[in-house]
Amino acid sequence: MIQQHLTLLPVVFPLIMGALILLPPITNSLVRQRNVTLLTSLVLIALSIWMVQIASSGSIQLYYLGDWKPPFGILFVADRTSALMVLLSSILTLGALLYATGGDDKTGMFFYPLFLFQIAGINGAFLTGDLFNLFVFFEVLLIASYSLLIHGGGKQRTQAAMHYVILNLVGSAFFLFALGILYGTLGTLNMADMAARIHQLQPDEQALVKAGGLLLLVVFGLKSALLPLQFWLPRTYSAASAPVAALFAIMTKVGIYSILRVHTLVFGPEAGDLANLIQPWLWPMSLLTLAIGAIGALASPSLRMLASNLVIISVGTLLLAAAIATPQATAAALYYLVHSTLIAAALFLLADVIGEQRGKPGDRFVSARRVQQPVLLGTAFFVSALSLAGMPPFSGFVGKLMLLQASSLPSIASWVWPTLLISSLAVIIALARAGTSLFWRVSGENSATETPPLFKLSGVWLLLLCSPLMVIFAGSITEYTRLAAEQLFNIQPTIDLILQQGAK
Amino acid sequence: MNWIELILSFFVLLGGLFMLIGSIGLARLPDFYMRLHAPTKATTLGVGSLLIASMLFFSIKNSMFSIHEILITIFLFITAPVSAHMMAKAALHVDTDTLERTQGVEAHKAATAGGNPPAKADLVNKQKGSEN
Amino acid sequence: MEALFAFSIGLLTAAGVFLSLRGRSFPVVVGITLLSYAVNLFLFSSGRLTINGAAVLGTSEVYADPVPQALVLTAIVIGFAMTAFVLILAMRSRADLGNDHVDGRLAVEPEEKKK
Amino acid sequence: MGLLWIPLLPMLGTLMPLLASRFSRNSIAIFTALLPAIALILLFKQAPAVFSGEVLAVSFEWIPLAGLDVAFRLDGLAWLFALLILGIGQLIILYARYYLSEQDNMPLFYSYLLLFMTAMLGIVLSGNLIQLWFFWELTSISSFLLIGFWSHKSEARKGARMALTVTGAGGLALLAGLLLVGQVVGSYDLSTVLASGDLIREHAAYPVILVLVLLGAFTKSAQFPFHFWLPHAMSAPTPVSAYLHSATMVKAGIFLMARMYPVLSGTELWFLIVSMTGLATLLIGAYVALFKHDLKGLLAYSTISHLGLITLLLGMNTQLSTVAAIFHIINHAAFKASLFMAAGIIDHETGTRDMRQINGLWKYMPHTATLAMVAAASMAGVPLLNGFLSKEMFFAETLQQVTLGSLSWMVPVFATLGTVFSVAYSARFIHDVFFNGEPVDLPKTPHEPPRFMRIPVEVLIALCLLIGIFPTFVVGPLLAVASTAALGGDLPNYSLAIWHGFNIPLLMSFLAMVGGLIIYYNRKHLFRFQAQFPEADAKLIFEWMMQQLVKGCTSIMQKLENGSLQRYIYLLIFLAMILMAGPMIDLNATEGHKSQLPIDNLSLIAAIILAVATLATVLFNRKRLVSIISLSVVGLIVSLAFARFSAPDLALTQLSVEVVTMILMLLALFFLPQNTPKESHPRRLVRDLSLAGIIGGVIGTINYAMITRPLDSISWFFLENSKSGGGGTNVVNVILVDFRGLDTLGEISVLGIAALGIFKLIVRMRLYMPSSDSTGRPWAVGRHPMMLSVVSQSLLPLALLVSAYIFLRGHNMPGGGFIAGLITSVAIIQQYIAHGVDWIKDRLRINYQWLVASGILVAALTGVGSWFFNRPFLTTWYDYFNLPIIGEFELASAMLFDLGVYLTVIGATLMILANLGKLTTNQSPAMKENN
Amino acid sequence: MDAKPRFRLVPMPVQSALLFVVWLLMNNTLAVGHIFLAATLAFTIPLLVNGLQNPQPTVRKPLLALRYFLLVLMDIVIANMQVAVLILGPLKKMQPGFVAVPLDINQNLPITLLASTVSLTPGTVSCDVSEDKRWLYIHALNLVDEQALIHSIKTRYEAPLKEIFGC
Amino acid sequence: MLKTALLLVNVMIAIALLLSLWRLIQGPSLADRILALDTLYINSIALIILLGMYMGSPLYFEAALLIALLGFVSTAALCKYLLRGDIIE
Ligand code: NA
Ligand code: NA
Repeated sequence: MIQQHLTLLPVVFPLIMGALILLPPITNSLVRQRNVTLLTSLVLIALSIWMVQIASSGSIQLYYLGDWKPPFGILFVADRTSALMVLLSSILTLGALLYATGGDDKTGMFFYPLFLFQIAGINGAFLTGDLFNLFVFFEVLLIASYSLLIHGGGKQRTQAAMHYVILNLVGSAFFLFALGILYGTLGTLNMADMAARIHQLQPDEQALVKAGGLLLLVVFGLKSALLPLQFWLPRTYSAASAPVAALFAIMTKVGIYSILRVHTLVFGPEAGDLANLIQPWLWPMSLLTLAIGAIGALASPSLRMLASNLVIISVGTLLLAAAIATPQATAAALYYLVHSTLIAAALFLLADVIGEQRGKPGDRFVSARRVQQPVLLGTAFFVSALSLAGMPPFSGFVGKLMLLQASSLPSIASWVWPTLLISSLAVIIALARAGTSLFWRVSGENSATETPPLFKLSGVWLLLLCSPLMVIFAGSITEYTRLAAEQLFNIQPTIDLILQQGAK
Repeated sequence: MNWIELILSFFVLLGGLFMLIGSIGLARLPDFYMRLHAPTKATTLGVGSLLIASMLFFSIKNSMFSIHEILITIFLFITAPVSAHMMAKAALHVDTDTLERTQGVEAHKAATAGGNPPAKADLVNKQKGSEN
Repeated sequence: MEALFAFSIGLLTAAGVFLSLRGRSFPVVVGITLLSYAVNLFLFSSGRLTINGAAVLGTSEVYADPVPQALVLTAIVIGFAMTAFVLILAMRSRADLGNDHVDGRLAVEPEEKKK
Repeated sequence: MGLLWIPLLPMLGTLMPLLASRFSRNSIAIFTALLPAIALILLFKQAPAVFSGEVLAVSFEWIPLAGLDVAFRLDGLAWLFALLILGIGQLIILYARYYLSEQDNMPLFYSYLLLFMTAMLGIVLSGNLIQLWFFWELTSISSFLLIGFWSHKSEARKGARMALTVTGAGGLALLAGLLLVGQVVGSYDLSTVLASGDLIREHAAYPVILVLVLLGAFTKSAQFPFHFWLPHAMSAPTPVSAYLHSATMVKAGIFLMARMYPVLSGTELWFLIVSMTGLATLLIGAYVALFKHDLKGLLAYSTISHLGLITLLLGMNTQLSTVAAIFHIINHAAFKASLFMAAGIIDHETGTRDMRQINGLWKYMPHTATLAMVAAASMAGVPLLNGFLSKEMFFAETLQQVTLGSLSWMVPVFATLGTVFSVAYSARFIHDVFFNGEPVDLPKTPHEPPRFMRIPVEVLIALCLLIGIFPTFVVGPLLAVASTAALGGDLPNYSLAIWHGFNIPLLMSFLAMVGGLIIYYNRKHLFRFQAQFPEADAKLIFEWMMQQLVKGCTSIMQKLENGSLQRYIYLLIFLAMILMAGPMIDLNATEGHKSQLPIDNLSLIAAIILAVATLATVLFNRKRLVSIISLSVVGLIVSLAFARFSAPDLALTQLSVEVVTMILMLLALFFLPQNTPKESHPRRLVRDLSLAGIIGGVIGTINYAMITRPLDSISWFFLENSKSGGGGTNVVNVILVDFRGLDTLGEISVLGIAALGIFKLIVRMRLYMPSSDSTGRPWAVGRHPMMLSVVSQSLLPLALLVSAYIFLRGHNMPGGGFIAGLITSVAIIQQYIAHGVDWIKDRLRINYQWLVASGILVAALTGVGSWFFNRPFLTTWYDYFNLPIIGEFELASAMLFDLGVYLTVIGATLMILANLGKLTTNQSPAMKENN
Repeated sequence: MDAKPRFRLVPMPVQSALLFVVWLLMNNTLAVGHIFLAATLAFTIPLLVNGLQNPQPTVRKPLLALRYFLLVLMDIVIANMQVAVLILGPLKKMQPGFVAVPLDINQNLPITLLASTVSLTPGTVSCDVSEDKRWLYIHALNLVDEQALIHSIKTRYEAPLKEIFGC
Repeated sequence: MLKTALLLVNVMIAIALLLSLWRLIQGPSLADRILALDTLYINSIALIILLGMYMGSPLYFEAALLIALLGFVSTAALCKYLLRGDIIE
């Protein structure tokens, strides 16, 4: 029975567990909440590994909500890409949760249920094949993220939340405008059906659909922090409490995933007159995003801020791949996406530990007392820094390498390569500065306060461990992402599968 | 059939008329307390008439007794006075301007003072004064 | 009628956007509320305008498109939740930061006293 | 397989010192040396095959998609370098054992050192270009760690950062270059690439490839103008300098040029770039070295100069010059490593490296002095020492080249000039340190170092002598096989004899020797001359540049990211409008062909009211309460519009949401300023108004264009199947609870989560609670107007009845769980308004949190229920039943789902509103201590 | 008043009856199923909301109450006519004024009913009730004779109410 | 005839709505605006009933009922706001 509903479980299971945690007897004790949530997250990992395993055979799992066939009912689609994204979110969740057990869960209410709800929303966004349902899951993950952002309280969080929430409200408004336009012209909500119907439009209707598709770019661009919509990110991410910031590392990726999904399936290379609708825009914007991320990284006064700007750089990189819009680039992007999400999350967590151990200066790049666990934290920082800078031997270089290879056409390379490489250099400089300031520029010894509990750091290590593992198994992982990207671009079989099933 | 339509039309027009009069009063009367009278009264009858019309209309149309519109009337009759009361109270509190020739200054003052009982003497004087 | 409808949506959008560009939290929230009216009407009208055709079976011959209606219903509820959140957040922001600016200022209003 | 173990053993070796860290210092050193020693033995075991001209290779697939294999390849060139790396590595391990003090973290140092060794071996043994780059970057990283090993020193930190920045940048260029090579050749396999020289040289991308690869090589090998990082890397412990900055890492760039020699060299471009860079480096390094007072500084510039020399040789495009380059690589490694070690001993024993303090050490440490002097003599090119031989070959080659045409004479002249300075600084090293009177203010009294610390130096000096005297015997075969590999083919004829007779190179050597000594003798004038120029400290400049970079970036970010939400929203909308421009232009006719509805007067009036109320909301936006009232009018008209256009469910929903929103706004407004001060600049108003106007126009136009065109949608399916498939006649409701039930589940989750989030916001909120209204009037005294209380409580049962009515009919008629829930909530909120929190709290004991949770749970579990009938989530079930007396009625799982919606709505709404209300009371919500 | 009410199976019989009727009204039906449903709701809703009710005096004389109801209904119709004329007529003639009406009844429900009646009927709106519940402040649209107005309110409405609730 | 009456009333209510709106905009006091809003609610009830009759559809009754119920709540809340600022205390 479980396998039959496997596609659905990453969404409904955390939702139900989140609700259960709000009820007695679990809600009465934080320890119980912790245990139940950790257990949930372990189950989620198991489920998503299973999903990936099934997806890796190349079969696309369809799940008809309410037993209504597409294009009428809501449809969940688990192909290689979405299964991978779900696995990513599950691993990330476990890392962030382990860290949260170290005390961040106590600084405000409802931490665990909100966390699970957000996961439900994120997974829903990854799995759904219905555009309006995507909107709903966006809202689920957003409202949960608003609530998590303010977790722990404090001026900075409130102010950051104010910006983040209002911008996203405007973004949601655009999403609905876009949905209105698309339904009002295509007459359907299922994305595969949209892709099928897009060929039957009159010229003027095409113009309208174009408007809808471009509005969607704005919406997804806002979520993914595409320039000029990236301004909210550094403040927001660096204000959030560490496990929340770690979880947020995947939020931008939801936007990118949506671009990859929607703008490949509906407005992709096979959309006739509307083919590759967003690519002309994506080119300059992603390059500029990379540039602004690099500038921000160099300007960052603290590790959290730096990590936030690294997220922007990863966004720029990924959207660059989306702009190239070839299976090869997308394969690279998917690998890079997984890597950058996990490591950025680890860096947010690490920044928090480092900040705690350095006393008042926190994670700012100024002289402070020595951290208590210089070797442990230093190594962790080193691993994450090298990964994010795209330096061997950790995971970043594989993604960067593949992306460079994917963009090697002279016309593209002359733009992409310098931007990518120079931003890499900026990251190296920024991270070298960060590392030397945080670990080497010490004044005085650490007055021995209690060392963080084992569990807390295990979250960091879990995430960091993924980096070498992703290098060692890079062969099979990249093979998976290659096939995933091909599946993503080879839309006709998907459309046929979905709509034929519906016709039955 | 025609007389039914006549009755219907009558109630519809009556309702509309009172609705209009209420709003005219709202727009036209010179101070808040006077305006307060217009809609709260006229609308009860206005809506009432329309509801009667509606009841008749649907009862005949569907050849079935349809009187659930009465419910709206009940609600309105219960709530309209309280709304008026609350609005008056609020107006008194914020000391909304009254027409200059408004009588009963003492009562007004007393009410404005947060609904405290008026000084006995004042009212006694007042009553005397009015007797004169 | 369609032109009137579209005009109204345009006006609501413009008003909403204008208010959401103000510098204080409350007008911004009001602006977003206006914008969400526009959005809901827009989404609603994607099923076209129909008079006297509520999608309740057996009540008329031609039915309005029920799908956008269902979508708008969801959107209204979500919009309500979001408005509520941002409103209370504005309150919290005032409490935490001492003012209701949204442009990153941190000055405390002198005339307000804390309780 | 032995080949694979050569890099693998040092890699495993990185763990050894860490594992042995509990044992004595000797044990740690031995453990460290163990695995590299085995690797060295393995290397020698491969020697016969390599020397017979075989190319050994081993490879596995790793990341096929990126063309990255694990591929090792051992030919003569690689063998030579591996020998240097492993051999000198052993000596360095021994040396470091004595060099490092008790305070230093020796295991960590050794671990870093072996990591570096692994990386170097990886470079030289790579059989795949990407893998080569992989290890290339690894050397940058490990050298960063080694240079910064004494991290408490600011020098070390900055030096490490500088080295990383420069070599890191070069590494990135190299990557690009190698990728291009792979692109051109179609493979990253080294053997394949080496066989494709012509293909590459003739390709249009050749200049780009060349420049990129050379950027990598030059930065690594400290070639002008990237040489500045090397002297600052001298803040590393001396073993590091001896290893990285003489024998290995800086040679990686040279190795790369030698490795790629068969495919990149032979063009004029190669000659121009490589030899000219080499020449410049040679001269500058040699000149500057003379003026360095720091012992290691002198050696560092000398290294730069010699690297320049090798580069120059490689650039000359002749086979012989390449052989000379390889030869000098060997020789330089030997004498420079020993010199660094000697310098380290001196530093170690005297406590300083300043040659102005260090004098006359001959007296104190004659043994070391002898060794150092031999090495320095070799560096100067004194006959019978190895340095002399390769220098002679160098001079000979400079005379051969003609590419510069009529200016070709400059090469030998400048080469000689460089050597003059080389002799001068060597002389200075010898004279200034070991003679030149007595030491000045030394922190320690110097004496000979421990016995074993000298051994590495002795080994290397012995090598210098042996090569110098018996070149053919000692180094001949190795040079031959390495040169063959570097040239990628046949070896030219050359002689390794010490004596070639009187010829021009010998004359040049003689001139250099004499000139060098003359310059050293007259150094005072030269020093004075040099002192006129302000010393440009590369580190200061670099740091300044970095600071400017950071400052520049910071100011850019501050300008762009000014924390103003208005700007961000503006950008968001602006971007949307820019994107809309294209589609708007594409849209030929705004009006479509669908027949339109006529305008009736009521709709017109409603539209007018909507417009006026909207404008009022905007115009009165500074009087906030009025703004709220106008806003409710807008909401009311929107509801009426829904009713008018056949959407009764929407009308009901909008109405109920409207009221709750208004109450919420009032609750919030109490804690906010009542009015907005006027602060927008007129220009800003114009700007905002134009943007708002444009977006309004665009959205309106799109809407008009859309709704005046016919639509072919999927809605027929729902109308057809609502009754038969979903069991309800209200199609909208059936869509909500059945066809698209998941949306609804998501929607109530959003509501529930919002309630939780709002509760989080409310908890522990510090309040500004006004004691009077905005005009300064104190609040009314009576809290709960009596009439309101009485009427509200009588309305409650009625309101509940109405909500039950709305709930039950939802499936077939307008209504449903959501609206019913809101009505119930409003009725309860009305009780709060009328009676106050204290009154309610004793009478209504509902935990709103549980209500929210159970609502979501009921809805979700209803969905799960269908699993037991082997149906997907949220598959609904309904049936008609017949009971006596009561008659036929319908039961549907959708009602249970709707119940979940109902409960969530009540829970969420009350959790928000009631708790917000409680803020001002002594029931204010507090965070539960729940652990 | 704050004493916790003792549990009763049918705590609010009058409301229960009202709910029963209203349900059938709303559904426009007398079907058995609905009667059953109405009974269920009329039984459960009072149980649910009983806690949220302040005790109120009960109607002692139902017949009198009905009479009062009809009287008010008639007055409303008349009031509306009068007010309509006033509103449409010349404004200058109007003599608005505030009046304080001394109260004899002192319980919440009767006072509320009186105030509501006053508001619904000729040209008067009840504005406020004094804190000690001894005065009802009224605004009259056209105050010709204050004492007559007070008198008419007290006799026409207050007295019957006092009798109905027996206080 | 009924059609004519309905049309006529249509116009009347339209005017009523406009007049109420005018008062809402005009004020001058907050109480006036609240009163105008309350009147608009009542007018809307009439409008909806009229619409129901005009279309011959009973689907709009609940909307009218709801306005009656909710209009009261919002008026009461607004007045409470003027009186106490704090509407739930
Ligand atoms: Na000296
Ligand atoms: Na309150």
